[in-house]
Amino acid sequence: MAMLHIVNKSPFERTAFESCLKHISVGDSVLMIEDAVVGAMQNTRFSAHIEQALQESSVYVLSGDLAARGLSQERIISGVTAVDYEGFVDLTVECDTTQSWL
Amino acid sequence: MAMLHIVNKSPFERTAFESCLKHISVGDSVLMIEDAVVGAMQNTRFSAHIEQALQESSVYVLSGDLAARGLSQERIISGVTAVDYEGFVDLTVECDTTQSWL
Amino acid sequence: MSLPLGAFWMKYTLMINEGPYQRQSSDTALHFARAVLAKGHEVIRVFFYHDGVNNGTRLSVPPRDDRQIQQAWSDLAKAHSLDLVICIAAAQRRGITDAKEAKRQGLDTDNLLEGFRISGLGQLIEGSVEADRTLVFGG
Amino acid sequence: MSLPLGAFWMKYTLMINEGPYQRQSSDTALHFARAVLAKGHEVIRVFFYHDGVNNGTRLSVPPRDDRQIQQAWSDLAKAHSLDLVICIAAAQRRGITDAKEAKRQGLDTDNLLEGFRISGLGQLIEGSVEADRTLVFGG
Amino acid sequence: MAIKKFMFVNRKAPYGSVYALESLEVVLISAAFDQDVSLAFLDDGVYQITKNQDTTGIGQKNFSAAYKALGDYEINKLYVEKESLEERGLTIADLMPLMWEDEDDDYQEKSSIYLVNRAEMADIMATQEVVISF
Amino acid sequence: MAIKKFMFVNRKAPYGSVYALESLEVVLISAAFDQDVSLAFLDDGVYQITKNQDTTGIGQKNFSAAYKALGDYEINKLYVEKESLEERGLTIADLMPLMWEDEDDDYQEKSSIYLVNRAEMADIMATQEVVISF
Repeated sequence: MAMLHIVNKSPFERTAFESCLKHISVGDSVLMIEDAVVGAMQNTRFSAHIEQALQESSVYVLSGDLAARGLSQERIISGVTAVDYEGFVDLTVECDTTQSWL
Repeated sequence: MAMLHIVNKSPFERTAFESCLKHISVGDSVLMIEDAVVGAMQNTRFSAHIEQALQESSVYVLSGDLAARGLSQERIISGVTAVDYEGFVDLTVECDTTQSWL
Repeated sequence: MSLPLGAFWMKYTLMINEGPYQRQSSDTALHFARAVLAKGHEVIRVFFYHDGVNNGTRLSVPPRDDRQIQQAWSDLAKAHSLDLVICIAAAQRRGITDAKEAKRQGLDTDNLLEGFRISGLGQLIEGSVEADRTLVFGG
Repeated sequence: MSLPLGAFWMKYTLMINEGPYQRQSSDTALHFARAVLAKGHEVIRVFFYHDGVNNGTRLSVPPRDDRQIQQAWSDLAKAHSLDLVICIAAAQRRGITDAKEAKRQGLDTDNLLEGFRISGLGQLIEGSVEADRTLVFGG
Repeated sequence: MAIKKFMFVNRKAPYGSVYALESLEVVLISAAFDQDVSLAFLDDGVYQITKNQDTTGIGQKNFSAAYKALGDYEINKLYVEKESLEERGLTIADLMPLMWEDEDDDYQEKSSIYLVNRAEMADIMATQEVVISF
Repeated sequence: MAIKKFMFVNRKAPYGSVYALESLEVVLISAAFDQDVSLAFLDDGVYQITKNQDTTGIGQKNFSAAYKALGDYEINKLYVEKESLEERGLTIADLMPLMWEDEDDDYQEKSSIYLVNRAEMADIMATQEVVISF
């Protein structure tokens, strides 16, 4: 059973993202959408948390939300994969369940 | 010019409260309302921040919101003053301006 | 209800950025407004912006044992001649409309509650200039 | 638009907890629903809870150069026979009502948009039991 | 109707937003559908089940007593996260006692609350089929 | 009408909520009232004025160009907090250049953006008469 954890809150504004990362199981996936995409960037106060999560899980970011906030895919953390809405749907198919961290 | 800083977000859920405390000037006042009242309690992950703020500013908590969440005034940080809505109004009279940290 | 010695009458403008029930902002603003009035101060304007415009619907029917937030604003406005202003741009996006606006937009009905009026953002700036204190209640 | 080899058709129930415009949840859910349908999966129910019920008003008139969120849901429902359910308890608090409910409550008008229906929370549980995937979009 | 493992995840304080109340309403409805229901209380969600809630000062309805009814509907798996309590200066003694009667064990009263650590909470989440969060 | 020192405080990212857009609308209106207007961008508010925003993927209107119009309305005090940028891995080079023409100085183009540290931001806040935050 793999779970897709969906985060939509900025890790700089809320603790939801950090709480999510403390509750993922090995093999789970994490997808950043909406304001959470700012967490995908390199060299931030939060990036070490993502780098650690990448060791035992897959991490994705919704490309449209990233672009909207003026953030370039070239500057996301190595290992984080950008997906579009169809990729988002595929992730929900591949994982058995989803949990939104609101 | 003294400012009343009004915080309505839990310091465990959002960073707004911490950001507020980093932007207060000597002699300002801070009032916790709504979900922010949980920040008034002793022995939490956040209480050291309040204790530090008390050194140069006054800190208040809205009593009705505290009671609603099952929190006793006996367990709030020493130096934090509980006020009701009329006390809230008095604070806005005593301070020259207000800023809400949403 | 008279002011304590040394205090003086204050004029307040309040801004409310969240709808009723979802977040506590509107409740808190109501309690605050009542306390302001009880102390003899004046509320010169309440400006409803963002989802705050949803406080102005007359179509809500909350459970009887719950508070009636929209009606409470309307009642307070009536009792104290408050000026409750709904931001027109925010209201248009969210589906709050008075009879005049509904007609202008070709809508088949309206839903604004008595005691509220629809106007522009200038009312917020003007209210803040005229008031001694401006407070923001938001989510 | 056919499914890749090895994939299979999925049934989705979506839950939306925020109103249009204020937060992005409803936008994201719309894009997600369209992508689900484009890939040939099925959306068996969209359940609007909390402020999400505000997606079901027909009285919104957003600026022409902005997106029309409420209408977009209605259009998507029409094109794909989606079942858009508004939670009755949440709707009552917030002032969203259909003609039948309005009559029952003694309201002078209604504001539900075509393509939505009002029902109870059981629809969410039932939808989640029947679906292969349940997703929550919230604020 | 199929029976699924439902988890309702509560992460927000009550009264500041409507999520706690409307979550409880969904949970109560779910009982009527005979599903396998668990509740998680973590982060600020632990404030939802504190003792002695008194809402007279804010004019909202105190709905905390309704959690006590969950046991009667056979909803008796309430997982509370230890770390969340500790960070907030709370202990299990600050929470309402929430009980259920085990009819297979001579109607003995048992606690519905399971205090779990973060790793255990993650494990419980991982076994769910539907996760509804507020 | 009296002239007051207004500060509009922007602390949230754009598009995830409507606050950035509706704040900008208030700011533009305030220009018509000849007030002494400042804007603060701190915390996630700094994302409101990043370069190269492209909203085609999310279907929302890209309103970032409207910040460039502020200078034409004599709104030219935009305070951006240094620490907020740094924590987010951003520098001033990631922000749009926002300019105004100084008619008292031969219409020279000058930057409206003032990069300030946290202590300076607190000092600027302390001098305001009306603070409207989103």
